[in-house]
Amino acid sequence: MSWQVHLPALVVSVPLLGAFISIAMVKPRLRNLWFATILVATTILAFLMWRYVAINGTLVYVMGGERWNLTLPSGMTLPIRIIMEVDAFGAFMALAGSIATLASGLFSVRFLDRVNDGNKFVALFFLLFAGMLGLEVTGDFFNFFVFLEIASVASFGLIAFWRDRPEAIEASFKYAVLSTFVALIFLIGVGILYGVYGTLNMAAIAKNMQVGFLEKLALVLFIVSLAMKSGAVPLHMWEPDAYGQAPAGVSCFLVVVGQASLYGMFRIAFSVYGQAFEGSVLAWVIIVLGLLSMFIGVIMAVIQKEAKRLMAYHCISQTGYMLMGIGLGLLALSSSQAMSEYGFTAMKGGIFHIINNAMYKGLLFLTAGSLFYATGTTNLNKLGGLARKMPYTTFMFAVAAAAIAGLPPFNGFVSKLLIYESSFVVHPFLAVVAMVTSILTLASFVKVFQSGFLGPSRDDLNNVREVPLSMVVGMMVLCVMIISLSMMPNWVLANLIEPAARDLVNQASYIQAVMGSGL
Amino acid sequence: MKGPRVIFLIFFVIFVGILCQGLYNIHPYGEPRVSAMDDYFINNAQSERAANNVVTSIVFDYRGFDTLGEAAVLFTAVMSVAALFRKEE
Amino acid sequence: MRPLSIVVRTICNIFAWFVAIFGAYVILHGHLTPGGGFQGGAIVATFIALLLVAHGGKSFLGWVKKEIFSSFEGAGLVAFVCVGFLGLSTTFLYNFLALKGGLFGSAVPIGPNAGVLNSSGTIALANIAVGLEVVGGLSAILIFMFLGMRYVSEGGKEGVKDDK
Amino acid sequence: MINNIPMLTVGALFVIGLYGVLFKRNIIKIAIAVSIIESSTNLFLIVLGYRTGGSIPVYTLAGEFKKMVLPTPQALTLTAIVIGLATTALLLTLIMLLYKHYGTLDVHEIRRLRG
Amino acid sequence: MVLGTVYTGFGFWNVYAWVMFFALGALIVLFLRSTGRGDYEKGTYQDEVFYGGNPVPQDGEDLAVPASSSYWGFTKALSRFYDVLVSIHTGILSDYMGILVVTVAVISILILL
Repeated sequence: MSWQVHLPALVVSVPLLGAFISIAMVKPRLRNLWFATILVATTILAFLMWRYVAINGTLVYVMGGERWNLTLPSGMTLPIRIIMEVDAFGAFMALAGSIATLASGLFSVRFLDRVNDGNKFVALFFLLFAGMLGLEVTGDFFNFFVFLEIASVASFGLIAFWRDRPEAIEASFKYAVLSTFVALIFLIGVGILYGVYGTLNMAAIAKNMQVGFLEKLALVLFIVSLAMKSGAVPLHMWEPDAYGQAPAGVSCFLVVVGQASLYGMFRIAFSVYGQAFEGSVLAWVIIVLGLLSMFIGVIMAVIQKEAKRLMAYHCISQTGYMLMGIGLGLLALSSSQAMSEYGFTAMKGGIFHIINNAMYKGLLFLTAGSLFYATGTTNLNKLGGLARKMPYTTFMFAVAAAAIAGLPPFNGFVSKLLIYESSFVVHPFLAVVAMVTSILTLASFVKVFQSGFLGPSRDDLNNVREVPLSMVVGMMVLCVMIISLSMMPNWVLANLIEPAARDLVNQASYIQAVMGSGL
Repeated sequence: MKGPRVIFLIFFVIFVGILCQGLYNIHPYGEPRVSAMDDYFINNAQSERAANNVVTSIVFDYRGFDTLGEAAVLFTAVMSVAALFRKEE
Repeated sequence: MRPLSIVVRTICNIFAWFVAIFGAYVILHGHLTPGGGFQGGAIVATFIALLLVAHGGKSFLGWVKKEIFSSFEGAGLVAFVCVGFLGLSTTFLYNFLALKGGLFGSAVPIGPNAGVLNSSGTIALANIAVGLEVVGGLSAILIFMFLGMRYVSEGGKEGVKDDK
Repeated sequence: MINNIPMLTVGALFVIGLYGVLFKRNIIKIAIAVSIIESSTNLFLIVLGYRTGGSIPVYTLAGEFKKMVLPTPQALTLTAIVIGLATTALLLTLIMLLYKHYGTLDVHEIRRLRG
Repeated sequence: MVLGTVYTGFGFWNVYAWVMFFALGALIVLFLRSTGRGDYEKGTYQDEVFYGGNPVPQDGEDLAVPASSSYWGFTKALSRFYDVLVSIHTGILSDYMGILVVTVAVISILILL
């Protein structure tokens, strides 16, 4: 037994420990060092976990059990302890999320010097990190709820971090009420499943699942609450407010936290309900949510004039691509012919889009943050001619904008291509909406580029200089990731995306990992 | 602003009706359907973990990780309140 | 917050300590009786709240620094996580003390019994750690909200300062 | 029907809370309504685990008992209560700051972010 | 060229083909640039801005098109659609909660029936 079996526990508890200790850091230099250390350590742990899962298959870990893989105690048919279950999809999400977090953390180091209480920012940042990773490794419904709450509460604090700005408090308050309510209906869903099956483990519930009225009701509550947390369209109103008002590093981070909720939704739809759920209503609900998110998100983004608010609307529309891609996979789940025809391709596209979005959307938020750092505003009407003064930021922005718009050499194009071609098989309308969305995305980023970076230089921005080195390094991490994802798409598809898609589809192996190895 | 309120009220009634139907369907009050996991706790908490209080043995041992998370939520709330009421810069 | 009248303060000085002691009892007997770290911690935090209300914030903060509560909280949580890490030779949060003899290691009679204080392993340790954390955390929330009241009432105008 | 009164209480609390969140204008009342929904959820979990005639799941000086109520929902409820406490504290803090900045508690006037 | 090729199930796509395409474009641009006039000098009348014959404003703010004017025609043409869409984002928390409840109800009707 190598120490690596403990990785699912370590990957959550190390950032938690970092958060608890960080309030004792008195000196700013020490605190920054601690911040960077824990971030890098957790990223390495996430990478090791991904590698372990890639080599050894699905990893289960029994919290506090006699053995790490003793999921069923003798004589029991139900697991009794909390079980962490990491398959390739979860490990992939954790890896993508922690890379984006590393970048936003490096970006935020200099930001900490400007505030009075950097320790609290660091603690909240780590807690949000732990919450996000916990969502992605857990295999237990109630534990999922707990991590959802950690992530939510930490993000309320971080969104409102600039408490002297009324808008930040307002955004945080709206998000807080909505997300508390949504977490409560999630808990009601968990309670319903507990009342019916007497257990809280996802795999055990999946094994005994017989879909009736109660299960469907619980499914509705889960889907709606997680769709709201990830910002799908009829429930997206909080997202532009929150992402637009949070500090820039946090906005970059909130993107991956939203994707963690999306992960939970797919996990419940595929691994818990899966083939037990007859008919294609669920898949169509997810696809329609995706379509609405794509189109309305981007169409609202075109008319925004605040850079971060515009990017937040784009975040909604990118969420739509993932919802549609994976919803198409769910549509094809019951027939293997449809799966090989379009379903698997669509899922590959959707999952590839998750990592792409984490990288380029994070980078865009970081460039918006450095615009704010340098000029003090993100209102596009007040910016202009910054390309000469901030060459690195301009370059990064151009790369990220090209990638998000799906211009050919970049990675955004690959995932969008996979989604276009597979959705065209199901119905041409889906592909048309996806393409129109892509075009409007390009249009709105051309607008940002034109009014923010191009044009003659303004008198009131004469003193603007390039942002400090650590911020550039933070952006550079994501930029390098984007370029390498673009330059070797087939390696990425074969090693990162395909195992994740295969494990997500394969409900039997998910159940087997927990329920099969009992004595 | 009269219109949206009425729509919300209608759908509010629908949602609550569905939810109450679900609550009614779960099981009769006082007779849980399945209790294998809970019976395991009740029978084995004393012999496995030497804990007289079964609830505490669940909170801190069998589902200890939840409790860690919950303590972290409280910590998060304290940190958020402290960050929002921090000293003036 | 102004201090309350002398009657309230005197009564509070005498009886608040019983609250604290009862809270400590609930924390320490968490593995035997109903209650535990959270409940006991909340009771002890009531003690702090009583003192804060009766004597007013200014004199209370003259006696105790608010950093003490933060450090209580941090210490409790670090202790809890360390209990988890110490079990790591088996699994995270493994109960490595129960039924081993030694600290909190005695067995208990099966069935209803009078209770053995020295039992249940890390459950008792975690109870104490969480108790510390909750005392610190709830008191810190109270104190920060008290301090925040001043911040809220003195401003009142919007958008005071735009801290970049 | 009479046996299901705890379930009905859950439903009634949920309705009251959700009505408050949707149709009340004072943000403190909205926070209270969120707390009421929280209570209904906690009560729901407790109700799930009740067994008729069961005693509390604590062996210390338990005396004679036939069966115990299910302990897991109680543990879950403990966790959910603390989480609810944390979110309520944070909501109240945000309300204090909102009052400082906007000078009002009416939810219809706190709408600077729109469009 | 196996490296960089992605098979989508319907066709394939290669990233290096695109990179080479862009490199070719860059070469052409460089070639065109090299054929430019040799008597160009910086700092003379040659790089002055031509502003329709009018005097050029000193501050760049007067020259730039503000971001809220971009795509004016587009938003104008779709203004009825946009009015509806913007009016949904009222900024009032109660409305957001109401939309959430409506969504739950609609999805539960769809899935439960």
